[in-house]
Order: sequence, then C-alpha cells, then structure tokens
Amino acid sequence: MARPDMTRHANPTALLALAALSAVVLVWSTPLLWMAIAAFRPQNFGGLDMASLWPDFVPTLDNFAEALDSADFPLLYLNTVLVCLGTLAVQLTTVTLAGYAFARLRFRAKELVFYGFLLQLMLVPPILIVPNLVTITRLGLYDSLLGVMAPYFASAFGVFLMRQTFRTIPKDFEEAAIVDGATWWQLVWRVLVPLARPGMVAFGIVSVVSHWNEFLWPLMVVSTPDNQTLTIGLASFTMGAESASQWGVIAAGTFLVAAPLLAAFALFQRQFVNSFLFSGVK
Amino acid sequence: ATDIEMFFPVPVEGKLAKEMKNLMDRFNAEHPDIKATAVYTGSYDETNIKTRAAIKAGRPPAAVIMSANFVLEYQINGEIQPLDPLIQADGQTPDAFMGKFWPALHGNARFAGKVWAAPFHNSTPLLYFNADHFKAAGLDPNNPPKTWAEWVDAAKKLTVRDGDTVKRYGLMLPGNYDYLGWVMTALTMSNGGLYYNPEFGGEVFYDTPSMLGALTLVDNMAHKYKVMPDGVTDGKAVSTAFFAGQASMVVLSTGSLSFIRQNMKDNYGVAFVPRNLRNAVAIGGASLIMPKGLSDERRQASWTLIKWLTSPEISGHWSRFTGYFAPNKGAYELPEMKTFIAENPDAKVALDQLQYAQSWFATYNTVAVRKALEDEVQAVIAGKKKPAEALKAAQAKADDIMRPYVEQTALNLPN
Amino acid sequence: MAQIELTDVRKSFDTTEVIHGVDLSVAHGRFAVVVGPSGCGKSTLLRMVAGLEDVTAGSIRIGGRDVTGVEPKDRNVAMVFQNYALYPHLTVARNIAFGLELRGTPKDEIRRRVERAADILHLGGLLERKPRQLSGGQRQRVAMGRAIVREPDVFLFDEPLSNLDAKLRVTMRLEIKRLHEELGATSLYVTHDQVEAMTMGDVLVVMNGGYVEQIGAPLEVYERPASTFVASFIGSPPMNFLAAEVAGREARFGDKRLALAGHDAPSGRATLGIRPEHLVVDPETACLHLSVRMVEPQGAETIVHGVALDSPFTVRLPGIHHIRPHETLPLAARSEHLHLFDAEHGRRIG
Amino acid sequence: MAQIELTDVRKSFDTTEVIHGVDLSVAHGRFAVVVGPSGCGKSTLLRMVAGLEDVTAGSIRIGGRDVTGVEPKDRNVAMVFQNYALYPHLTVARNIAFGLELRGTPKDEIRRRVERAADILHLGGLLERKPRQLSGGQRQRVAMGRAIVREPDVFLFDEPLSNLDAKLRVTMRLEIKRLHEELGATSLYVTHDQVEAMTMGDVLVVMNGGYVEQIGAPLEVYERPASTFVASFIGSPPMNFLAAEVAGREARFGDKRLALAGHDAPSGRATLGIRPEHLVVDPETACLHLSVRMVEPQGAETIVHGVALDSPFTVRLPGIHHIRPHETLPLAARSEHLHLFDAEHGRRIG
Amino acid sequence: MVAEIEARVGLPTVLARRSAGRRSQLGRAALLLAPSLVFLAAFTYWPIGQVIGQALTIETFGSDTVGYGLGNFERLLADASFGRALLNNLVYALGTIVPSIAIALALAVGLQDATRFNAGLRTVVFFPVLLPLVAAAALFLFVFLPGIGLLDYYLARLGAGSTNWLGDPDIALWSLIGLTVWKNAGYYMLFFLAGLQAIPLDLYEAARLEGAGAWGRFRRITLPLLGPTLAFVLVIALVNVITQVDHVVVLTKGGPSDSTNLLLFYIYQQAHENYDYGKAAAATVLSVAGLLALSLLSLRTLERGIHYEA
Ligand SMILES: Nc1ncnc2c1ncn2[C@@H]1O[C@H](COP(=O)(O)OP(=O)(O)OP(=O)(O)O)[C@@H](O)[C@H]1O
Ligand SMILES: Nc1ncnc2c1ncn2[C@@H]1O[C@H](COP(=O)(O)OP(=O)(O)OP(=O)(O)O)[C@@H](O)[C@H]1O
Ligand SMILES: [Mg+2]
Ligand SMILES: [Mg+2]
Repeated sequence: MARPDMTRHANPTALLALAALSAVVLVWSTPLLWMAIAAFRPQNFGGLDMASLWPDFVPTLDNFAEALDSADFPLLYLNTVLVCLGTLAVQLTTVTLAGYAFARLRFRAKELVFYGFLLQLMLVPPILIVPNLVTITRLGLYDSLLGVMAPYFASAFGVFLMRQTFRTIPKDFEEAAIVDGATWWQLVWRVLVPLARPGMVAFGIVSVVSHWNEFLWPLMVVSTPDNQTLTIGLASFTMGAESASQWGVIAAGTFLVAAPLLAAFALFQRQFVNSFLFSGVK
Repeated sequence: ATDIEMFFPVPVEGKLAKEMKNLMDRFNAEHPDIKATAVYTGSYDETNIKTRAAIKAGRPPAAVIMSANFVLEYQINGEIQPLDPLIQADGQTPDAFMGKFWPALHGNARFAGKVWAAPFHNSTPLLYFNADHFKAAGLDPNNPPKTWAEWVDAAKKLTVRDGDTVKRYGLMLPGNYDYLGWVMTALTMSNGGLYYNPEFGGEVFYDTPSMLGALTLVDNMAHKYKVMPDGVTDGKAVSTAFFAGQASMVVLSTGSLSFIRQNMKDNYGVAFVPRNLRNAVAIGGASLIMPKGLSDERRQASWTLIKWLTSPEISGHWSRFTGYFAPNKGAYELPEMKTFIAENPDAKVALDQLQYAQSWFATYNTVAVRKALEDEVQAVIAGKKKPAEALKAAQAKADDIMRPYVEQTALNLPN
Repeated sequence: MAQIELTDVRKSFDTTEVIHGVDLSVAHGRFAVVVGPSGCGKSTLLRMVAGLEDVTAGSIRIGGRDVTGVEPKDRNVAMVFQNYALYPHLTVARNIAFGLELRGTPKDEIRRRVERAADILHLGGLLERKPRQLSGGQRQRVAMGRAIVREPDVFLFDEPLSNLDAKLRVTMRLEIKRLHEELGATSLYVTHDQVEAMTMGDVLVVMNGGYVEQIGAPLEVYERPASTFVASFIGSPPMNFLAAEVAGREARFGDKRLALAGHDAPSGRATLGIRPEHLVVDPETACLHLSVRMVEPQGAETIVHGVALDSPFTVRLPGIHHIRPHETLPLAARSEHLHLFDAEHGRRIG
Repeated sequence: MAQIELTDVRKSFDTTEVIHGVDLSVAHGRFAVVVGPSGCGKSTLLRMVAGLEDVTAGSIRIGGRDVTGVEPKDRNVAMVFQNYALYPHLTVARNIAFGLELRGTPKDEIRRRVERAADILHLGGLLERKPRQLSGGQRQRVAMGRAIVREPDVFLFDEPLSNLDAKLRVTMRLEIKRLHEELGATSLYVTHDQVEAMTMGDVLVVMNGGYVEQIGAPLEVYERPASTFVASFIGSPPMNFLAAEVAGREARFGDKRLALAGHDAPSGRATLGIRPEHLVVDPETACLHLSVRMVEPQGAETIVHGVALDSPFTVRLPGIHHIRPHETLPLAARSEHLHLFDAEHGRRIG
Repeated sequence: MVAEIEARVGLPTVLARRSAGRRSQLGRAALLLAPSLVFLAAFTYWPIGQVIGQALTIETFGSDTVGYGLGNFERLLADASFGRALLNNLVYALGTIVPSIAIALALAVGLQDATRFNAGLRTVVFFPVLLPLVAAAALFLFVFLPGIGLLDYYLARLGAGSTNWLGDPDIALWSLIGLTVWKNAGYYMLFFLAGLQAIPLDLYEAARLEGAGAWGRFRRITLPLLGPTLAFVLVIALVNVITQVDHVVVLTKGGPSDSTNLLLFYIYQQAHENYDYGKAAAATVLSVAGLLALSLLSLRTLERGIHYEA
C-alpha cells in the first residue's frame, strides 16, 4: 500500500531526519559491505588495509572455493532445508490449531494455559541441552534430523502470532461457512487457515531464519556427518580456537550460508512486511 | 563391521575436518571389520559439552579427541575408562605404551596410577617474530631473544611510535580465556614456577613469587615499557596483527605454525618462549579418550582406532598437515618426517622446545579455576589492578572453587 | 414448504435479556422484513434462526421441523451478511461453490449450479475474479449467489445493502426483490432502513428494544401504526405528534379543535399523530400554523421543518415550493389521516 | 471574508489526470456541495483545498490569499473525514481540544471553547469517553466538534454522513445545516448522495469523471439539468429517458407525439427526459402506457417500475396506490416538465 | 452424525444445547491444544520440572545427592559472579532494548513508504538478522579488531585513535551492546512497520490540518497508537536479552575479567564448565520467573491496547 509522502515539503526537520536515516543505514550496511568485499578479496595476510571497503583488487573466488572445500555443502544445504521445512510444517499444524483454540474457543483456565505456553519462550537453551538430549535419545531420535526438529515442534511464539492473526479475522467468515454447512475442521482448514496465511508467512520467516542459523542444538543431536547442517559446516572453519584469521574465507562461508535467506528476503520483503501487517501483530 | 564414532574438534582450520575424513576412510579401508566415523563436534569446549551430553543420554561415542587438560575431570567424574586393560591385553605394559610418547605428554595422560588417554596432537607456545622488523630495528633474526631481559630489550626496539600513539607493537600476547592461561603457565614455568600441582587436582600456585614475577613482566610490557597493547587481545587478533605487521613478536601455539608458514608474507622466525630462570612451557593439544559404557566389541574397535591414530606413521602425517607436533616419538624416525624437519627448520624449533615442556594445567573444575586467574590477569593487562593484589584474589577464588573437591579428598581426614 | 415459526423466543447474553419473547410466523415463500433501530435485537433474532446463536428459551421451527437445537448446517438456511463475508482467497466461482463443495456435491452439478446462479445474477464475466477486484454492488451479488446456489429452504439477510451507496442501494433492493419473486424461497430480511422495509417486505416486523411492536403488511403498518414508536419509525420524515385532549368526536390542542371522523377514541389526554405528507397548505381550513425553521427542497418534493404549538413539526409538500425560513404556513389535515395514541404508553387508540 | 476560489485546478496521480481543470468559486458563508458518482474526483478536489494533496496545475485561493503551496495547518481550514478520524487513544474532550493544544492555546481558553462546542453539539455527557465508546452519530458529532472548536475560515466535509444509518443521516444532515447557519463559515461538502446534495447545498457542484458538469442552486440544477448525466444523478428515482425525434414544436416517440410548448429545440434526434414524479395516471391525456413490473409502496408515495416503449420507466405517485405487476398504467406528462438533450452528447438542448 | 442429532433432539432442548455448547468447546480445545502440549510436555515442561528439581537438589562433586533445599539459591545469591552477570545483563538489557527499539521505530517510520528504494534499505537493515551466529561472531572479531579492524580503520580516518573494543573491560560490554543493537533493530523494525500500517492515514491528515508538524504527529499519534506493538516488541526484546545472547558470549566468552558475562553465559558456565548443575538450575529458575513476570506485564498492556480498535 503506497502511503503519501508525509515529508514532501522539504524543511529542516525533514532533511535532518533524512540525514539521520542515511547515517543509520550507512552504519548498518558497512559490516555487510565489508563482508561482501572481503569474500572476494584475494587472501591478504600482509596489508593494513584489510578493512578497506574499496575493492582495489581483482576479485577472486578462491575464498568461496576454499570454504566450499571445507565441507560437503550440497548435503549441508539439503539437511538444513529439510530441518527448516520439516520443523515449519509441523509447527504450522500445531501452531494453527492451538492459535485457533486460544483465539476462538471458550474454555476454563484459558489464560493460564496460554501463559503456560509462553513459558517456552523464556527458557534458556544451555539448560535444555542435557534433558532434551535424554528425551530425544529415549525417543530413538538421537543422531537424526528429526531429533534436531522435535523440540521445536511446539512454538509459543507461533501460537501467539496465530492467535493474534485469528483474532483479526472477522467472525463473519466463520459464520458464513457454518451456515454454508462447514464442520469445524472444514472451518479451520478451508476458511481460517487460508485467511491466516499472512500470519503463517510471518511466523515462517521467524522460524526458518532461526533454525537455519541454529548451531548448538544440531551439533549436540547429530553425529553422523550425513546429518549435519550448514552452521556446523561453517563452524569448522570459523570457530577454530587456535586458528589464524582467514577473514576472507569466513566471509565467503557466511555468504554461502546466508545467501538463500538473503535472496529470499530481498525478493519477497514486501510480502514479508505485509504478512507481518496482516498477522495481527500491531 | 563394528560401527564406531569418534568426536573431534577442529582447533585450527576448516581443512582439518576434511583431512580427518580422509584419515577415517583410510582407516576403514585398512580395517574392513570396523566402520569408524569421525564426527566434527565444534570447538574444544563444544566437543566437551557434546561428549558429556551424549554420555548422559546413554550414547557415548567410542572415542573422543579431547582437550588434554579436560581429561582429569572425566577421570574425577568417573566418565572415562582406563586404557590399561586394553594395553595389557595387547601384551604390553602401560610403561611401554606411554614410553612411545614424549615425556612432556605423560602428565596429562597418565595419572592416578592409570593411563586415561593417548596423546593425539600436541602443541606448545612459541615465540614468533617478524625477521624483517628485526633487521630494521638492528636486531639479529638469527639470534632471537632468549631471556626476559633480551625480550624486553627487543620489544622496546621493535615498538614504533608516532608521538603518543603506537604504530607497531613490539610484542603481543593472546589474552582471551584459555589461551591466556596457557601463556601464563609458560611464563610462570619459565620463571621457575609450577602453576598447579600436577599430582593433586585441588591445588594451584597462583599467589607465588614465580607467578608474581611472570605477571609483573606482563604488566611492565603493557604499562611500564608500553611495548604491548593495553587491554586484552584475542588470539585471532594477535595472529592478524602479526600478519599485518602490526606486531613484531607474538606468542602463539605451534598449532599455528603451518598456517603462518603458508601465508606470512614477511620473513619470520620462531624461537623458544624466553626464560627468566629456566626454559619451560606447558604442552597443549588433545588426547584420545574412551568413555565408559562401551560394549566389548566397540571398545576393542575404538582401541584399534586409537592405536592406529597414534601410530608413528599417522601421527607424523597429521603433524605435517596441521603443524602440531607428533606425540609419538617414533614419528620422527620416519624418513618423510626427517625430510620435513630438514625442510622446515621452524618445526624443529618446536620439537626442540618439547624437551623442556611439562604437563598442562588440569584440576578439579579446570575451566573455572583457570578462569579465576585469567580474570585477574586480564584486569592487570587492562591496567585495573596491580599484579600482587590480582594474584591474591585469583588464589582465593580458585581455592573457593576447589573447596568441595579438597574437602572430599585432601582434607577428608580420618577421625 | 418452509415456513418459519418462532414461539416465545428469548435470548439472554450472560444475564441480560435482549430478546424478550418473540412470536413470529412467516408463511412459505413470503418475504418478511425485520426493521427497528440499532441495538433492538434484529441481528440476534436472525442469528438465532440461522443457528449461530443459541436460543435461551422458546422454540424455532422451519418447515414444521423443530430446529431449536440443530446445528446451522443442518437447517438448510442461507445467509447474506452485512459485509458479505466473501472469502478473499477464493475466486467468485469458488466462493459461490464453497457451500456445495463442503457438502461434497459432484463437480458437474456444482458447475451447473454456479453457472445458473451467475446467470441469474449477471455475474458471468466475473467468475474468475477475486472479491477484492469487485465493486460493492458486485460483491453484494456474489454474496447473493453464494446463498442461492445452495437452494436453501430459507434465506436470511442481515442488512445486506447497508454498505452500498444510495444509488446502488435502490438498484440492489429491486434486484433482491426480483430474485425473491423468481426463487420464491421464504426470506427473513433485517434492516434499519424503513424505506427498504416498506418497499421490500410482504410482511413487516417492527422491533424495538427486544420486543416486536407490530407485525403486518407494509402499508397496513404505515396506515395503522400500532404505537407512536412504529409511527415515527416507519415513514420519512417521521410522523408529527401533538399532545391533545380527546373529547367525544373532537380533538383539542392549543386553541384549535379537529373533528375526529371515524375514530373511536376514549375521551381524555392523548397523542395526536399526523404524517408530514398528509398536511396541506390551506389558509382556509388551516388548523395549525407552522413557523418555518428550515426548508429542504428535494426536487420532487419539499420538506419544511418548523415548530407548531411548541412541538417540532415537519411538512412534506409535493413539488417545488419557494418557502423561506420565518414564514408561517397555515396547515390543514384531513380527519382520516389523523392517528391517536394513548398519552402514556403510546399505544394506538384510534 | 473567506470565499474559496479554484482557478483551472488540475490534478494528476503519476501520469493519470483525474481532475481536468476545475473553476469554482464559493462566496463567503455559502455552503457548497460537491456531488458525483464514486471515483469522479470529489475527495481529491476537497483534499487539494485542504492542502492534503498537491495541486498539479492551477491555483487555490482562500479569502483572497493564494494558498496553493501553503501547508495545511496554515490554511485555517477544518475538515470532517468520512471515518471521522477520531484519535482512538484520546477522550472526546482531548480529541476536540487537540488542534488547540497544538497551537498552544491557554488551558482555560481550551476548556471554555471545548465546553461551548460540546454545548452546541449536545456532547455534554460524553466528554470523558473514548471514541470506541460512542455510537456512530456521536462520533460524527465529535468530529464536528473538533472542526468547529478551531473557528476556521473554511469547513471541509468528505462524506461525513455516509457511515450513518438512514434515520441518523436525516437527523445529522439537519444538524449540520443548523450549525452552518449558526456559524456562517464557508463550507465545502462532498457527498455522493443526491438527497444530501439537494437539501443541504446553497450551491451544487455536480462532478463527473474529473469534470464539473454543472454548478448552480439545487433547484436550478433539478429543474434545468445541464446534461443527461446531471438529470439522472440528481433526483430519485432518476429521470426517465426516451429516444425521440424533434420536429418543430413536437416530439415523436413510438407512435406518440407530444407538444413541446416553450421548448426551443432544433429538429432532429434527441433524448427526451421526464422525471418519475412528473407523470400522472390519466387515461384521457395519456401519451405513454407503462407495463408494470414492480411496485414499491413507500407510504407517502408509491414507486412503480415498469417498461414503456421498450425502455425501463419509473413513475412516482404520491400516496398509496394498489397497483399490481402486469397492469398497464396510462401516463400523461405536462409539456413544461419535459427535458430535451442532444442525442449524442447528452447536453441540454431545451 | 444423524444419531447424534436425534439424540439431541430427544433431550429437553435447552439442556441439550447448554451442555453441547460448553462441553464440545472444552473438548475441542483439548483436541486442538494436544499436539502442542505433547511437544511442550516433552521439551519444555519436563525440562522445567527437572530444572526445578535440580535447583532444589543439593549435590557434592561427582553428582552425589546429599539433600534437598534452597542451598543452591543461597550459593547462587552469594556468588559474586552471579551478581556481576545480573548487573551486566541489566546494563545490557537497558543498553540494547532502548536504542534498538528507538532505532527500529525510527527506521520503520523512515522506511514505511513501500518504494523500491526503501525496500532495499529495509533489506539492508534486516540482513543482520539473517546472519548465522557462528559466522557473525568471527566477523565481528574483525570489525572490533584494534587498529586494523573495520571500526578502527574508519575511525582512524576521522582522527580517532585505536580502541581495544573487546579487550578493555570498560568498553567491551558497550561494544557488544552496539553489536546487539545492530543485529536486532531490523527484526524489531519489521514489527513496527506492520504496526504503522495499521494506523489509519486519515488520523495523520486530521492532525496535519490541525497544525501538527512531523514530530507532533509522531509523538501524539504514532507513538500512542503503536502502544500494542511496542508492548509486543518489548516482550520479544526482553526475552532476547536473556535467551538470545550467543553472539555475545561466543565473541568474548564473558571476558575480559567477567565484564561481559551475562546471565545466560553464567548459566552455561555453571552447567557446562563447572558442572554445577544445581547453581545453573537455580539461576535458570530465577531468570525464567523474572522474564515471565516482566512479559506478563507487557502482554497485559498489549491486550489492553487492542481495544483501541473500535
Ligand atoms: N455477543 C453478545 N454479547 C453480549 N451482548 C450482545 C451480543 N450480541 C449482541 N448483544 C446485545 O444485544 C442487543 C441486540 O443486538 P443486535 O446486534 O441484535 O442488534 P441489531 O438490532 O442487529 O442492531 P444493529 O442495527 O446495530 O445491527 C444489543 O444491545 C447488543 O449490545
Ligand atoms: N493516491 C492516489 N493515487 C492514484 N490515484 C488516486 C489516488 N487517489 C485517488 N485516485 C484516483 O483518482 C480518482 C478520483 O478519486 P477520488 O477519491 O477523488 O474519488 P471520489 O469522487 O472521492 O470517490 P468516492 O465517492 O468513491 O470517494 C479515482 O479514479 C481514484 O482511483
Ligand atoms: Mg445487526
Ligand atoms: Mg471520496
């Protein structure tokens, strides 16, 4: 939705605001810009100008080659995609159902149960490692992608988001469907779920981004190299304790990992923002 | 075939992970009845967490390449098994088994009367210096500083100033946790000290003259001579500064050797960590351990793998690839290794220093006890505290952390 | 045969009763309009018939069957909502087909029926559009389509035209009427617009505050409103009221008297009602003098607002009149156009 | 003195011109109503006067001052929005006081003025409520309050009544009119409801597709619409049109002829217009026979829809008539009630 | 289905409806919540139970239980490092939440027009959110590198001297705060963008006519109407400053001299470095309780704000 320009008449305040905005954006983009340049900079362990943002060199793909060589990237991508989408698929189910229940149904102790859900957000990860690994092992999911996903199958954040989304959907739609003869599950799947899509997209972004970039938990659960995810592959050359400073390779590797998300966001950012708009978070 | 998995961290470079996989393929080819998988498990710390979590979850790995100074705690907590029975089953004595490794490595592998680990790759701190800077400052790169006095002198000469701002530091020491403790151990030992009681996991020697001297040296470098940056410098920052010619001398692990060798543009040299009273450093690196709770079959397969990985040939191969030194003395008898040493005299320096190396710091709650000192040393480096008060505080804190253990052991007196 | 019968239907939300016992019967094929001011309970009544609200007491029968506790989907009713409630993610065709799909009607049958509905409603070219690509009137027609395609026993409408502009409202009200004549299904139509009510209904149900005030044919209600409330609600501008004294066949107000031919009202205080359109300017027979305050020329007629006998008073004169504020209009009314209500409760007395 | 003058005002969004050069002058204290179908540019015109939209070409003067490039806040205009735009987080009192607070009016003065506005608009008891606790009509009044409290030179209204129900619309339109008479500020009022336009305006500005079709007093526009568009837009039900042949002082359509007394139309094809209210049922003088399709009794009058000479045709008869579909009504019209438009462009020709 | 209807019709109608209405909702709710609850039970409530149990269990070294009680809490509260971590976290919370929300809000307001250019800028600002932690930490080591790093390199051009961003205990926490603000502002911006679009434009226009300047409109309309969004973002931000600080700890491991030790890392240390599960659990219980209390407070505001909408 295009909004008319509210600072159309140039005045000092507007200019000041514009300047501040530019400054912020500059600060925000600099590390990224550097990363982009460093990724293409030939290995340079001598100069003082490693931080230079001026591409005064012949770009090279060596850094990417080296990063790619450090791990089986196609497999890592595949595993990561599986984890993200698998998690999301289950989450969307659980979160939609629960979100609907909290938004629309009347039952006793609703508030209390809801806060019980929110508890999930507050837990700190390090304390969960051992108990969850024990549970995962008992379920026979140790060293499997399913084991990586399982703890996230319920999502308090998602339930919250979907609850807000459902609340913004006019009751008329439901009542129309009821009169038209919908059973309650037809109501949920054929009317509410399609209407709640923005909320799902918004949640999808949050969920995929966080699982795409997750490191510690996959590292704990997965043992077979065939089951490892991108961040683990990336860590093998960014986190060495005694390692020297291969900034170029690190930058290239980071790009490799972040590129799909970045591309997706750049392409669909309007839809993303809109999905947050309609998701009832406002 | 028996499936076994081995956890391994990558302490240096991404390439290692790949090479480890090659090694495993080779092992599996040579041992058709065993299928070993090398599992990359992050840094040393993460490997530690994962190992423990896996043990708690009832899925212990068959072998782990574990930071050598964590081994003691696994033994204290009863989570690993001694290797003695396996050694003996091979018709060997533990003495003979350990005898294959450099003596400096024994302390962190064999204690409390048993063999708990097999050294896999090891390191010591080394002094790296920029030979070009040496020449420019009128120093002889072939005769690097050997004593603290020469060291200070060299550092002063190498430091380049522009008014009040320093353009180039004469010396940089890694000051992040873990690295700092290791460097301090080296300095204390070089000052005649011990740092901790290698025979008992409940005692550290922080508040001692030898440590005070070492810390005072560091303090002076930073604040009196101003040849070293004020405040903590991360290990990675140190190596970057060294590459960039911003630091003329640095203390880094021998593990960085091959990387520096391959990428350094300026001429460089390596030397022993300078001494005050004696030449001495602590070893670093990792050993192979075997968690408890393995089936006989897996235990045997794991043992086969451990022996294979620590054999002279593999040990030497890995050493050449990584820059760590090979713990197995036999490795250096092999022709490839001899050629390698001849071609890379800097590797020889590391090896030579090994003669003077001692065990690595390991106590009950190693990390916390070490951190007790490191926090205080960092405060000194940052100019927040004086060495004497810092060491008192460190000692008190460390004693406090170790108290439960001490009370159950050394102070658990018969009534 | 699908007549609707409500027997002493009551509804409470929590502890507040908002429908206080409604009896209503709509014969098969009739078009009943429920009209009343905002908040009087029209929607609630309709929603109880649809099954969207529970009935607190009483019973509802459709086509003779007691549906009081029956699920909405088993009542075979269709409803058109005020905001149309078109599913934004479905095309017009799928919106219309939705109810049939839910029931698992065969594909062919659905296509046939949707096409027929589209024909009836002139939606031919729009079937593949999404609701947001439609104008208000088109949306309204799609909502109708969704209702008729199911061939329900009963149609329910909740202010289906209130979101349209004035012109379109007129057009659509004719269209709905035409549709009803074509389909002949029993309909219950809720509105607060008395013009809609008058023009569309076979039967008018006038509600007020949870009670039914009057049920009857539109003109019957217009001609013999049962109460001052109905009298003022039906007809625009609303009926004028004067406090009067009835004595025999005469009504007195101020210093005037008016013969009450054909009225059988008891003597005593009463409220006299005269519709604005029943007053004529006639200096000869004038029984009232209107002091003009404001004039609304509407072209076809002129509405004159003013004060007579200390009460606000409105006159509706056909055609164009050049009347200015502060003039005085002498007004006459015919006796048969007078309404009498009891002074206390406003019930019709003659 | 705050007359509004627009001189050849044009507006383009991107490359599309939506206002094609409007000249308009509203004298001080007059109430001008801009009326036209949806999308014709009414709001855009109003917003340009308010300063909320830039003017692409032309100039706007308020009270003689050229305000074309002036910030909205410096134009001393107040505007009532269609959705009222009440600040949901502020009480009624603070909503009304908002503009004054911004200008740093002293607290006392604000209180005094808010109270006066509340008095005028009967908002007394509501001052501490939040907008969501108000009914539609109350919100509308608060929006008015917000406008009048600033004592602006010019009032702008953008369909302020379109969100109210029928009854309330009638009441509020009288109220706004009364208020205007009380305050006397120049007003520009946008609506698409021709009844509002007719009854409220001193001046009517009829727009269509970005052009002004006619400017004039309401009755003038009603009596002599400048085009078929105006003729059909002003008046409800809309004017009936028939294709006719003008020859001399006679119009022929079908096999009928009608004398055109007082019309000076050139001979040739033309469109003949007759308003529904100007037809009478008269078998004697009938010139048209209406085949009845639908009857809408409205109490005070009866609207009859049907077909005559193959064109849809509507008749508005005063009072109650019991006419049934399929009857035929003989209709007569008086010559002075006929309108003639050129057949091609629909401009008035007599 | 038919049988069900018949059964119901047979009952006295009022009674049947009543019970049908109420019971089916509770049952349905249970059915809908069940999938989530199963996973929550396994991966949230069970660990919480264990943590609470652990917090109340007194152990000696080697994990031998010697009793139950509040001993762990006593030890925790007596631990200076915990106090330090708590204080650091407080500074970190204030230092990150306030500026990142302020910047996010400013960015959202500045970038709310959906032009192509703004879309690009939004992507730039959002990008840090997409950056994997394991890499971000390594990269920021470079950014903060004294003398050579990105920050010093360009600050030097502005005439500033070299700063030991991560090595100076007085500065390190603030460097990390800067990093966190950089990383999170884009995320919060997204929510604000959504919130902004929900504010009717005509409110701004009304305010403009009444004489409100850009700042006046922001302060008097945007800010109050964004209340619910603000509350929501606040909850997220609060949760983040406790549970999402890995990039911080990976960079400095809490150092130097504990100056960047935060609650989460303290818990991590207790659990995984010192094997003091009791203390770790006690700290967890306290932090979860605190977070929950604060979040509920914020959520209340959120729910209240929703009623602005008519
Ligand atoms: N779900 C509900 N809970 C509580 N009270 C309600 C509920 N629905 C309606 N009411 C109340 O019941 C009364 C009748 O409401 P209803 O919606 O039927 O009125 P209506 O005649 O349709 O009005 P409108 O013309 O404004 O739509 C009102 O007082 C309303 O406040
Ligand atoms: N911001 C805008 N950008 C592009 N086109 C616009 C914009 N605002 C209005 N228009 C177009 O300008 C024309 C006139 O719009 P305007 O809103 O003035 O009509 P209106 O007469 O007020 O209609 P309505 O009765 O529906 O309010 C329409 O075609 C509309 O699509
Ligand atoms: Mg209603
Ligand atoms: Mg408009």
